Amino acid sequence: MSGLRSYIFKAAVRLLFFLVNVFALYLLLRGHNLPGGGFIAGLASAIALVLLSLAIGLEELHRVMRFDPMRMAAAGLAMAAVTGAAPLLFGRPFLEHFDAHLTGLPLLGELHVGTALAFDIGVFLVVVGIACKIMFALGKSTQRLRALVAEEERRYSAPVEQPIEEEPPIRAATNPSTPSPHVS
Amino acid sequence: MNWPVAPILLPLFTALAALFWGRPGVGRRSLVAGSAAAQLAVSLGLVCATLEGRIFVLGLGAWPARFGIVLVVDLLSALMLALSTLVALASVLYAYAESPTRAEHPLRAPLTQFLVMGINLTFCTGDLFNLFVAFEIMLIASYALLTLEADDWDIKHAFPYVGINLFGSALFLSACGLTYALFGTLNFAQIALRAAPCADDPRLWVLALLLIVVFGIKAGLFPLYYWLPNSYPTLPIPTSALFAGMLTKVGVYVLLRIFGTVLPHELAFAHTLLAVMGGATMLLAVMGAIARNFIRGILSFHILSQIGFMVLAIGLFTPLSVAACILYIIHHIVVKSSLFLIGGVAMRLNGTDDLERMGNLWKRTPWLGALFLCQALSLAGLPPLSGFWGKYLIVVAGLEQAQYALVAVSILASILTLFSMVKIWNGAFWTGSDRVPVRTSDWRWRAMTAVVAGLTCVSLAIGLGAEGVVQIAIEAAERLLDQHAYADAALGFLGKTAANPIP
Amino acid sequence: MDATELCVALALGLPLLGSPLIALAGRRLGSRVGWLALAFPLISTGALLTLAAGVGRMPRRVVEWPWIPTLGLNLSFLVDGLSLFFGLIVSAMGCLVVFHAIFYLGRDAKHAGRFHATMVLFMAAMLGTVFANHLLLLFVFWELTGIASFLLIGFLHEQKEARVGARQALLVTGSTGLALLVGAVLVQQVSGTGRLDALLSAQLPWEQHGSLLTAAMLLLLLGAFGKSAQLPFHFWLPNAMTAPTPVSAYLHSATMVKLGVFLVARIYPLFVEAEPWAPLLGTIAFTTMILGAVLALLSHDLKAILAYSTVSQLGYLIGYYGLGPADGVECDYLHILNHVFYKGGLFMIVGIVAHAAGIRDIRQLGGLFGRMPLLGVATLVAAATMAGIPGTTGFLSKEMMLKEIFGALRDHDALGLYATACVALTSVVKVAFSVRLFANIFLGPMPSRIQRHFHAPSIGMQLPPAILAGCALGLGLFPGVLDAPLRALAVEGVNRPQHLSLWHGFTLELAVSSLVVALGFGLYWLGERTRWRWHIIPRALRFDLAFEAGLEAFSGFTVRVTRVLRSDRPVDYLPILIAFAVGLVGGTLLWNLPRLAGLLMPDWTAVHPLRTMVAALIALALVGVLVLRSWTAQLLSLGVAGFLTCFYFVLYRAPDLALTQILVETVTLLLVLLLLARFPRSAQAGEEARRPAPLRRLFHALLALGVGGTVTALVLMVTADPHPEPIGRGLLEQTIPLAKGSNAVNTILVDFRGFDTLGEITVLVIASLGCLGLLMRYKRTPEEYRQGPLGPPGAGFANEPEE
Amino acid sequence: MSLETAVLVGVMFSVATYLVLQRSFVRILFGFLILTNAANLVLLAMSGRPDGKRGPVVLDPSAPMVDPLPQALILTAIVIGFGVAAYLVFLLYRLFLDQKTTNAADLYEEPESNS
Repeated sequence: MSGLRSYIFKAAVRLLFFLVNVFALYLLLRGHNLPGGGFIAGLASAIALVLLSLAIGLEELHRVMRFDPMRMAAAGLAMAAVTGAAPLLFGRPFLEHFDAHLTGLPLLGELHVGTALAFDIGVFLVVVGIACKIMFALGKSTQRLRALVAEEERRYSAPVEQPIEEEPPIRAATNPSTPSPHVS
Repeated sequence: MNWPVAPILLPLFTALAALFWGRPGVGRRSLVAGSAAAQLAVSLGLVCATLEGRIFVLGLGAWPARFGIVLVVDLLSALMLALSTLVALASVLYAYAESPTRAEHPLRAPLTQFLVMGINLTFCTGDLFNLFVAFEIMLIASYALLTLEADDWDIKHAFPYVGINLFGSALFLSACGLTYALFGTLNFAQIALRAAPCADDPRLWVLALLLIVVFGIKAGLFPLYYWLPNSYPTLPIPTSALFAGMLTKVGVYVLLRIFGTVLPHELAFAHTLLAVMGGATMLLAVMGAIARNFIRGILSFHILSQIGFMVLAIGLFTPLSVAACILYIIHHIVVKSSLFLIGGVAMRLNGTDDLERMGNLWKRTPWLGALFLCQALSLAGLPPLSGFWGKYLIVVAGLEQAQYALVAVSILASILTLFSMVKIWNGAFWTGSDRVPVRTSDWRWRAMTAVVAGLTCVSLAIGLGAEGVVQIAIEAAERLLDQHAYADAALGFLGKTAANPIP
Repeated sequence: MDATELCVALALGLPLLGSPLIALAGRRLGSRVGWLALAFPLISTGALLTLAAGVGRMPRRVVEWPWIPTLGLNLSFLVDGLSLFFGLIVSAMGCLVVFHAIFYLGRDAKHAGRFHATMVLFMAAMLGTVFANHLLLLFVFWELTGIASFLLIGFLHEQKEARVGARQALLVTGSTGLALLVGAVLVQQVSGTGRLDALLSAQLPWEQHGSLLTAAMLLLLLGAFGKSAQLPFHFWLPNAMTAPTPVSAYLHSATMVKLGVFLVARIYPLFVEAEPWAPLLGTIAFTTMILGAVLALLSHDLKAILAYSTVSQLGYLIGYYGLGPADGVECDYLHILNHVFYKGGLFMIVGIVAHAAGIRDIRQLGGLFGRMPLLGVATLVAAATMAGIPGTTGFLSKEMMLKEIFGALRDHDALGLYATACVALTSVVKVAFSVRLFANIFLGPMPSRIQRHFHAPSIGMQLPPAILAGCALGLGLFPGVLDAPLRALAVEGVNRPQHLSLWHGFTLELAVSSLVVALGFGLYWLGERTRWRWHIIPRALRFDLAFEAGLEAFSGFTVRVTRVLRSDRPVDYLPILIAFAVGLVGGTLLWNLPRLAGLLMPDWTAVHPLRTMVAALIALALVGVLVLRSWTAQLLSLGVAGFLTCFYFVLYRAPDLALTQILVETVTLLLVLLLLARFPRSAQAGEEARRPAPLRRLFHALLALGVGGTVTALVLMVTADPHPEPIGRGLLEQTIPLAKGSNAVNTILVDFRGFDTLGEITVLVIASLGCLGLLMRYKRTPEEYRQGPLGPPGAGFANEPEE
Repeated sequence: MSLETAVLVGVMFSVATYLVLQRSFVRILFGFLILTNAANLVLLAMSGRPDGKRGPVVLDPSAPMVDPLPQALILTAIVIGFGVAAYLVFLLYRLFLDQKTTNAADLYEEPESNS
């Protein structure tokens, strides 16, 4: 009974996830001419992911996603920066954009494809990546799960560090106002 | 043509590469160090080129100033770039000497490079809102570094730092808005042209004061400096050297730029305010330094005290005093960073930087002592070390302006600086105690000392070869104050619109 | 490079370069490094003698190399009689002292390299000071001597007294040196040059800048007083005696402390006719003179006696210039030379005695003549010279001194009288402690403690003081020898050489002199009779204790100031900042209200009803955040305000903003919700109970209202009359033709101002990295807290003095 | 001039300032969130009164439109504000875990009595 309901719920969320992402893509592509753009699309997409995580749980989502959203964000930043730096190769100023006008496309009608779009996609990736990363990290950590998986811990922390979800050190736990032991 | 963007892009790409690389290793270390060296090389190249009178202007996206953002690198900017990249290189190398690869925090390298990117962008940008963005890059990177390797004891001192700077950012953003409404533009050069006729408009005065508050927070002026002295000592030593050397000087640089290039020169009351705040800062902060009894605490307060000197020099606002300020900045960045690094070596040797429990260093490590003595006396402004020339010019400018009280305050602050430096020297280097260990067994402290020695050589060169540096500073000051040349250069970039000029 | 340049370069440059070389060689050579060090003063002496031989009655010569021409400062050296005289003293004494120090330090000396390197550095700095031809260059070398002296005083730095003494010397001479700097800058500004040759050959503009010049003179003299240990700075000199005795002999009697005298002589022609010159120098110097002599008599430590007598003699030398006439003083060289002979010698002797006997307290010494006859004779001569017994240079000096003073008695009425009294009294006291110095060390029975400890000093150690004593005696007997060189070295306007002879006939001076000697012996006899019981320096005269107490008190004061400024109370930082910002910006607004009133008048016709309503609702929701008690309710209220803000953006025709705001608001609220869910409910209840005191809340409310009011005024002020040509209009026009997009906001974001966007996404990436960094804690064990590799985190926070 | 926006900005700044001066983490956090929005509204006020104008999407070049630049700046500022807010949330979370408190007064030994 409950299994069926949760199955329906999950299916509905998946459908919603798909729809929101399509909408986000649409927002991203039309951004140059109508309200929208990489940032808005990225946030919409991130919210869709959050919805999905609510439905299937953070652990499960991590299994499904299989990649580190932080890397996606870094890739997005790299994409934006490389898009900007590409004109340097031709001796043009940093961030100069070039474009082409495409007409007669299905669904979208006419489309303006330019390096500005690549830049905007970079923005999109950064926003999706970091919004997901911080939401998931905080969500896991506040639920007393390990915020970072082992591989991420290797990448984002020093070997001598420990996750904060554990009990804090003795000194802080007792009373923050006690002087540190090295003085007494 | 694209050179001004190189000191910003190089750190950005280095940070990204380091992020993708993941774990620290020898390869990643060499990459970051190589990039830091390349940044320094590019900046030195910019200094050489700007010395010949060139001003680099780059409209990003090929847009001229009235549409987009321009980066403008004049002599002062190039100097600041060279200094920031120099200190960043020293900090990187020192960090490598200090800790083995496996103990390095993987995020330190990318965050440091992001910080350098923000700092460099601040020096290059010719646009007020872009300056805000640069500040935010710098600030958020500094927050992240402040809490990166913090333990439960350190972490709480990050909180006031973050809080005060958040408030400052909100004020800065509001100030950007006000500027846009008043002048209809955000470009420095255009603001300069449009603001020139309104020197006696009270709205401009209020804006100038608001900007003093905003940048006074960053620079660390008297009632606004509280975020600094307790937060810097919680940083790891190489990072603290970078912070100590660069972050507050960014504020001073922006004050110089805003009052020298952007706002009209007739704002006498704002200059007086700056001078008075500078005087108060140098005296009260040096008293704070005397009240501290651990090296990093003393040095942190000294940053502020020296900021007082620089801002006093801006406040006097003559070409000579502005040159003195620039000279002082050049000296201070190098000396203060190396003092933090020397403090770090001393801490490593003694196992603490609490002066009550240090000692024996002069006997055991005379080289370190000689380096400290050099830099400490330079900081106190004893001749012929680098700190003296800036101070001398400030005294000359102050006496020329008949600001006897401020000159007296600066002399007093110098004496007190000397006093607190002697305090460190007596406590850490001269005190002889059997109970204080000096751990000279590993090689790391030698490597660390070698990095410091490099910086000390630079500072000695500044002091003994003052002729060249003084000339550069005077030149930089003249160009900074030449608003028309700046505006002509910045607005002369036409980019995409060159072919079909738009009325 | 001609001969003069070569000589100056050899004399000054070689030791400067040689100093680090000695330090480096010290590790290899050990104690033998002293012989290497000796080469430098020898070369300097040779070079200077060569110069002096050629000087004749030649006017001053300037030798110059460029250094910082932009500041008008070159390595410019003035070679004249005065600089040569002082330079020769410095370099010749340098030879003797370094020679002495080689034996004094002994074979197994540690850190001999450092010692000799600093000595040679000091000598170079001294030579630089006396030859400097620019006030600023003089200051540079002047402070360098201070640094070298700091290091030398603190050579035995493991003793606390050495550290304290070194700090005192550095602080006193360093800070008075800064006064000298300001004085130099003033002179430079008033007269347009800081070059001494130019200054000396022109007139200072007293008419236009009288007060500035007087101030400059006072500041310069302040520097001289500090260096030469004049009242009230006299206290640092005795405490500097913790240095090894060669250092004391060189720095603190023969050379460095004479820099003040040198400076006074240097600027004598410039300022002698100034109104306060004579009274100022006369009063302070002669008071120092008598005070120093009395303190010397009251001291028991051998070096303290000598130190105070040095203070006294320096007082005399400076006061002498104070009373001089406009065309120069007589015999100043003689006095200086005389002092170098006996005081330098006596310091070395004292060092040898302390070395040999292991005691420096004069009350416990005695009977050493039999063991050290050569030294005894040298001491006898030196003490006789100090006392002014005929046959020594001391006698000549005293005769001349008295003659001059009687002259002064005629010229300056009250001051002359005071000076005469001081000189007479001082001479009596000086005889007394000179006798005591010789008699109580060398005569009488030898205490058993010394007999046990005694070990004979090497002959090399005794040679330099013997040479100095020999000079004092020889030149005292045949003073005519001095005539020619002193005449050759005389500088016009500073000193007028006098023919010197042993016998002047029965004059008033001779009578007074005899009386002085008799009274001095009487005073000594009195002291012996009372066993020197009354010889304690009164607390009121212990300026050094007062100085240390003052430093201590000042440190305490700084702690209090720092606390009063709330530097260590993070919760107060923001209120202070906001109060300052509001006071500054809001205050200026109020101040200029009359001029701004027109701009601030609200335009009621422009109020839009729908916007006003939404604004009111937002304000209401925000007030809800303020007054609601539960976190959830506050969060809801905040959310409502946020979403209403989106609507407000819509009303402002900003669709992109509204979309962004609604999404950002959602994500932010989710984050906050996650955080709040983790905070314990108990904390929420607890917070209500511990709200700040009502007064503080009122203060915060006032600050808040101030910020709000100021911002409102600012916005009204600038929007009332915005700039007619904002660049936004151009962007709107060009978004389609140039950026090929109709959404101007988006074209600005990705194209026109794409760099801002690049920066903004960089901020996002950095922020999330910062967040990740916060999720891992650097954890130290308690053991590491105690002695971690990098020391305790936040060390010093817990070390506040109150605990 | 837009009076209602100016007053609203003032109210937002006041409320935000009062909140950030409090000791409770939650209130401080809310204060900074409001502060960011308030600064954005200052920028918005600079685009002038929108009455009778259209949004900055150029469909009909002859129609009067609002100034797009402040809006673009606000967008940038919102994003930056979001990043900083996220960092602040994490910082408060970490402070709470380390110091076991949600009150800034507990972080620093504060002799409340003599203030």
